[in-house]
Amino acid sequence: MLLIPCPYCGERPEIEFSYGGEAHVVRAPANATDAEWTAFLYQRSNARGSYAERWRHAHGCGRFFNARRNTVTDFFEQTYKIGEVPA
Amino acid sequence: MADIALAHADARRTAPLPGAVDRRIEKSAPLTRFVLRLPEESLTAAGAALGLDFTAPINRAVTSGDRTALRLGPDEWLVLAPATDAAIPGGLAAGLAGRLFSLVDVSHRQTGIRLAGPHAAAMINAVCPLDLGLAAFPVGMATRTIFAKADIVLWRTSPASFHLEIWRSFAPYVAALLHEIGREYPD
Amino acid sequence: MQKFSAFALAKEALSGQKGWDRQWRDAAPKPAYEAIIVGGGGHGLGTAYYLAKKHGLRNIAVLEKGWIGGGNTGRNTTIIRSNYLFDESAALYDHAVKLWEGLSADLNYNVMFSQRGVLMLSHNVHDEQVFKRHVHANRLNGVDNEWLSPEQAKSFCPPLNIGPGMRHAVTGAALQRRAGTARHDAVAWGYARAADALGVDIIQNCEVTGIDRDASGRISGVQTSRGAIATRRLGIVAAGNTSVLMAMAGQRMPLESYPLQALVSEPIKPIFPCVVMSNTIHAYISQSDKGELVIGAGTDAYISYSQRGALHISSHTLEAICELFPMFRRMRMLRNWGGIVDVTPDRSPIIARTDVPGLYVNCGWGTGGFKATPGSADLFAYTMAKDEPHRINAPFNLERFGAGRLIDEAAAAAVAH
Amino acid sequence: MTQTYRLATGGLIDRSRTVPFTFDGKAMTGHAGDTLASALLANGVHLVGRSFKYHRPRGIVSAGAEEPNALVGVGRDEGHYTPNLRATQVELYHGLRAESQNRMPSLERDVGSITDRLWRFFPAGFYYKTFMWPKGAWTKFFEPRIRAIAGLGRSPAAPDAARYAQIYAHCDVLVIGAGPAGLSAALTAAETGARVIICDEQAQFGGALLAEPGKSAWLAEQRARLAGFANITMLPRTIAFGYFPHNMIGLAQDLTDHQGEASDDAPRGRLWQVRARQVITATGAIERPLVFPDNDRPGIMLADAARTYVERYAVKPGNRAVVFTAHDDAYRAAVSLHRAGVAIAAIVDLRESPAGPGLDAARTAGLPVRTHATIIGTEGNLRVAAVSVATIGETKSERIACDLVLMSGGFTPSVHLFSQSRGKLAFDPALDAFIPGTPAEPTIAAGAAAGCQSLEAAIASGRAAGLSATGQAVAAPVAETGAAGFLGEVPHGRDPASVRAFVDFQNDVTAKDITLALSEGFRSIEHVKRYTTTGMATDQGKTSNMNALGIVSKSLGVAIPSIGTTTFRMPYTPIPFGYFAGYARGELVEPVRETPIHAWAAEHGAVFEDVSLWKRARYFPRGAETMHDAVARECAAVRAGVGLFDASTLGKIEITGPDAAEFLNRMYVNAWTKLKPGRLRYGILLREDGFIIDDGVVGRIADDRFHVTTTTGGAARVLNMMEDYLQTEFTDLKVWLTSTTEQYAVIAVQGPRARAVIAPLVEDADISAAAMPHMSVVECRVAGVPARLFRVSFTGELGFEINVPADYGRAVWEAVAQAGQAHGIVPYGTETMHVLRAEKGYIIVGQETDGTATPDDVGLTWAIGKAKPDFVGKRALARTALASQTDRKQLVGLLTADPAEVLEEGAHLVADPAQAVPMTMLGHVTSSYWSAALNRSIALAMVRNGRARIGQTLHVPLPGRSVAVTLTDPVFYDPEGARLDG
Repeated sequence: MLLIPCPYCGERPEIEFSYGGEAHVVRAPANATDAEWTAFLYQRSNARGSYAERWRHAHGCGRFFNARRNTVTDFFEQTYKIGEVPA
Repeated sequence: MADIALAHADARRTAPLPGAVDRRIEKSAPLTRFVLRLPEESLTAAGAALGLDFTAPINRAVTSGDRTALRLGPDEWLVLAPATDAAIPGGLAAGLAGRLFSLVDVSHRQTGIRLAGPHAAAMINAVCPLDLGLAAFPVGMATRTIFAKADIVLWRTSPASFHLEIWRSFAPYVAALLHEIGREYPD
Repeated sequence: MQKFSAFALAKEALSGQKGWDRQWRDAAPKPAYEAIIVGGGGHGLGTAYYLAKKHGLRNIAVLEKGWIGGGNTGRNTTIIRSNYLFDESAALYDHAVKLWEGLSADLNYNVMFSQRGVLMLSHNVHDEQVFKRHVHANRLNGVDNEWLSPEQAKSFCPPLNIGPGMRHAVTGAALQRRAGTARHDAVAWGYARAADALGVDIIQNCEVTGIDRDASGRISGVQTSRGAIATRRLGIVAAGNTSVLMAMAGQRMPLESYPLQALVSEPIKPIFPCVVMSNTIHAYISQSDKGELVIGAGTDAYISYSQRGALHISSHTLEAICELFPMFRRMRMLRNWGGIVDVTPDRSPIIARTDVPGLYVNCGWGTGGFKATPGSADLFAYTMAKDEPHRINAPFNLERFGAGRLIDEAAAAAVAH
Repeated sequence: MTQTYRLATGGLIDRSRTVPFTFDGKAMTGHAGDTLASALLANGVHLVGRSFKYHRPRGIVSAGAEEPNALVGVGRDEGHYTPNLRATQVELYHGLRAESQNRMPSLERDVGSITDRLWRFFPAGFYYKTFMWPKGAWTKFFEPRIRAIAGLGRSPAAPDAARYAQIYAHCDVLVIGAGPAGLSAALTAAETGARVIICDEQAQFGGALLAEPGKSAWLAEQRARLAGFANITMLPRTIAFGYFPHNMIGLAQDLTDHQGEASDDAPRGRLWQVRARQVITATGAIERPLVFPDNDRPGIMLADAARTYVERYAVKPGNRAVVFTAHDDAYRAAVSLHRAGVAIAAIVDLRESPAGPGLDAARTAGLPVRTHATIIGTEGNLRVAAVSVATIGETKSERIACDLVLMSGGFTPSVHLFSQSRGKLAFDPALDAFIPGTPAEPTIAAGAAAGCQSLEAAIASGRAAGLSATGQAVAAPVAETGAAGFLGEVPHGRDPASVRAFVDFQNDVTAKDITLALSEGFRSIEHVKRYTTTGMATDQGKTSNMNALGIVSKSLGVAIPSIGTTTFRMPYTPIPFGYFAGYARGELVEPVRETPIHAWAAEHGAVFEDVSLWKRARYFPRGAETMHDAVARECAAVRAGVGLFDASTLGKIEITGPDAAEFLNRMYVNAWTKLKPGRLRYGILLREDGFIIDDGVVGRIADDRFHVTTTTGGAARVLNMMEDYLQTEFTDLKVWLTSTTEQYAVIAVQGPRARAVIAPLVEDADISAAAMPHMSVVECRVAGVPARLFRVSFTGELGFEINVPADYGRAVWEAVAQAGQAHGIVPYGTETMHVLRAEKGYIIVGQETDGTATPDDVGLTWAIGKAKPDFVGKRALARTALASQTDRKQLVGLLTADPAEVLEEGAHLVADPAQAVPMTMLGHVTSSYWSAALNRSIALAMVRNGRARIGQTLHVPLPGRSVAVTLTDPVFYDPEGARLDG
């Protein structure tokens, strides 16, 4: 069970959180091409190493936030609020 | 006829939890409950309207008289008051006229459970992953968290007592599980 | 290839077991190959075998960054079945089951395919509706699958608890009798040995670090930890690491890689005659030939290449196992391990050509790739050899997502109301 | 039997307490403080089990968790039976019953040992090379026979009677192992006031010191100091079995197993999940066996284990011993046994010129030492009887009679947990061992686990670990180099093909098996392990892995660090499933969610069904009614009069804020801006890929307040999806979401008499048809309770849904039921609800749709707000490929040729039922019922291009027959909707 630093509540156990997939995937606009739309919907970098992802402290403060985590070691590099620019 | 129905209903509101015979586990009296959402600019006015300090940090309880507000999120409070307190919606509406806020009555959504005794923290920690040491979880701390497979609000009211707020259909499960856990802990 | 048989064993018993050949050569990379397969699991080794055997390619290499069979091939719970709902899936997995049935003889390697039957438990009305839909579709597709009452299920699997007091009662089960298990390591080794005998180079400890393309954009070779190797036909069969490899060719994939864990108990005398699965409460269990209870758990919530799963995930599965089989509550967990599964948006695999000429990909098997191993390998070999998909794997292309033609078995079972 | 081999004095056993037990039915006694192994040895029993493959007789090898051989089944009855327990770890208790395993009919005479006589036919991996012919024979013939021989113990035959506890804990420092290093570490850390947890697998703290009578005073002092710290939690009988990310450690604490007949009221054990700021692994080291021909006979044991039996348990493990060693520590054992009265026939040392205090002491005691010598074979069937000793390199050997052989190949630090934590191991050539290197987590190794072999060094390293774990300076690193020992097969000069020198005792893997695997091309250590099964037994290679590595290293000529180790995996020792399942059993597995009206329904005979976590009333049978009869009656009652339905499980979300309507515009396919307060609309929610995920009725309570309903199973998913868009995508909107699912009980009153029933109960609202049309909502009082009253219908009849605060739900329900008596009101369940809505062609998300259906597929295009610039899923629906598909499955109705035939849900449709398998399927039946209103069967189906096929006949092939069906419009009943107004 990971220990996840919620930007609002501090370090909390993983089972309080739900996972939100890759972060900073920009929703394609309504006039996007089919290819752009498909890329937005389905394609993910799925990086091995540092990965930007979204979590929600669902059983805590309820907030979505972003994180950078190393997907090989599972250690968090940083977490930051939605709208904030990562350090 | 309507009044008869209401009288029956009020009797049920104060009925004990099913299956809970452990005196450490007690259903709280009926409460008025609101989910209150306040943007930053409404904090002071809301505080003045309800007599509660909404600038206190996240995951803390603030109490004034019979009213308590648990800050569960950066802009979210669970306001608890006696069932007889009918002044909250009106008070807020008056005090926050023209300002943004959201108030939703959840009085019946939840069941309150009080757990008290020297082993209260250990009993909760049986299935709740938070650090409930007094340093990490002091008196007055309140947060949503996980209790086995239920989402609960956990509020420490004294070193050896907690108030739990649970969605009503999960409350029998939480009570039964607390009872099962408590079997090995002396009163 | 040296023939394995009871006679050969007897002969070696009398001569001190000194006459056994190496099962495959420890090949060093050559400068160039007609085709290169990246990934030395069952799917990759099988692809090389069928490319050589059925399509006449002779100059093939399988590149494996570690040791063959060390990825999901050697980490799964070896369930084999084909009672899938959709025509496309049923055709794919039943193609595999038919190959499984002859695989030991084909490879001259006992892969221990054991058609013990797979029971899939139903726990509510919605499960029953979904499973009966499967049974009907399977019958019309020629795939065996039958509906059992709880009592019939218990008679097929005596340890099963169908009594009162369960949180999730057993309301029935779907049974595929031709389904079962196989010995995972033997699949990798059997394919390796048979492919090696056909001249395939199996190159271990050879990690691909780059993919080369010529001016036209076509695949021209790979960079590896053991040097550059040229090829114009490259098949990626690397399960959890597919996204990483495809990124080397500039391809973003509709994949996410999750930890999946499994565990075994200490070995006991035969007690469990089949495979039992419950998708609703996340339990997958069988007993190995060695006697261990083999139990599959769920995936973790987050992407990870760490090859380990969280304790609460396996605990959740053991809760379900202990409810379904209360006498196993005192059985002890002996070993727990994790793999990396690559999951597509519709949880169905991709066996396809890509936009890059000469680049082919076989991935997205999620938690259920082992069962498809021979079928997947056969169809991927066909696709690489002909530069076009076989009829069976044609629907499992990369374009289906954009086209909205998902093959979404999981969504078909989605719970609502 | 009497305790013939019990020493008169010494040890930590309590001679005043005699403990009776049985082994294979034979009555014996031991003393409090014994393990089953020490008690058996006290009774002269060495033969305790049979090995996995060859069924070889086996004895006790060790005195701890590493035991490969002495596996027994223990339990007073089937409800308390556990197979495969290590006798070395089972604390003796009054009345303990143990049985040996893997033998038939008895331990002494086992028919399975035929495999031992035929061992030449069963080399490593033999099963891969045969049993392939004829086809099918594997499953039917060979496999059942192999399975019967394999396995060790037997499964318990009855459900477990025990209860299990769990706990989450946090600490500053977790010390794993309470030997000299662990004790020092814990005390040092505790002095700073840090929260310390110290655990040890044994009943008593002390570790190796428990077998050191000379150190008992020091140990007692340390234990007393521990007890003085309130900030130390002491956990004896607690195994640290797993190291999880972010310094979470899994501990398994035995609470009552050692008490024997303890009440099942007390938990059997507790799973601890400890989050520690710092972990100190003081887990000790494990002695290695030596690999020599026939090294597996009962009576051949580890030297330090023999010494432990003498010093801690006061048991003489034999009368005449030969000691075989490559490490100085075995000399200590020899001296100890010698003092206890065991004749030391010889000390055979592999080393050419050993030296050390142990050797000096042995020589002083006059024990015969042969250096540069080896054991080339042993004799004895059920117990070792003699060994043959030869000088290395020479063939001439000397036969030495004995009933006990001690062996020591040196020590392997227990790096399991450190390695599980993903720390990097470093190979120490001076120790011939892997020791902890670079850590990945905040973890420190101390004592023998870090390679310290002397007591002084262990204590010092424990103290240093305690300092550093609490952020204090460590004066000087602990420097000590122990001795290596021996790895691999010892030199014996015999034909390797004709001898068996066991590496993995339990799995019967010999040195020869490993070299066979190498010669067959299995070069990776993982391949060697899997092909030979070395290290895969229940001891997970604790005594065998390093020797296997040594053999591979020598055979391939590759240094051990270049080969690496196999992966260490949790658990360190086997842990019962029950620990992980914990409190979750029966009803506590998952919450059972019940509505405020549940008890009423139960009292009125409802049959319930599970829908997600909820219990929902499915139907209300009267007397002996079947479900079919009850549902037909309930349906008829609703159509003709009025019915009462509990819809409380529907998800509800209160959406508030000035931008609430705009938020709904962006989330749902429908247009919301023009919906007036007091009106309802049916909403459809898509995923971003354009497929339906949920639906429900949405009411506008005020300009800035909506009451949204969702499906029962979708409530949490929809709220999370909305929060996601609100917080991360539509951050410009001033909107708040609150779940109100459980705030309201929802009482549906449906049928032509619905208004007549509720009218007398309603205050503060005009519910006449004119004032309150279909699809409207009003806030009022019902039965005196504040309510949101919806006029809405999922039945096609005039209908209301009364939303009241949940605590009043049952009272209002009863008031409605009472008011409805005069109108013949009938409670109905989900099954009737399904039939009624199917008669109207209303879909159920998850039944008609399956996650791949668009609104158009189910005939709901009309609901889409065409003018909206965007909504979730809009762009996906416009995808060229999706829009151009002409063979999508569409919702249609089905009527069977025989009106009495009710199709099975899930049945498939084809054009030609006579076609060959695999058939071309055109669709499937999603819902199928007997319609009382139409007096015939009806069904809904999703059929390829179905709307264009309406009027056509298709076929539903069933086993042995086929049913012809006509495709129709999906609305079977009252297509004009006239009945909605009652």
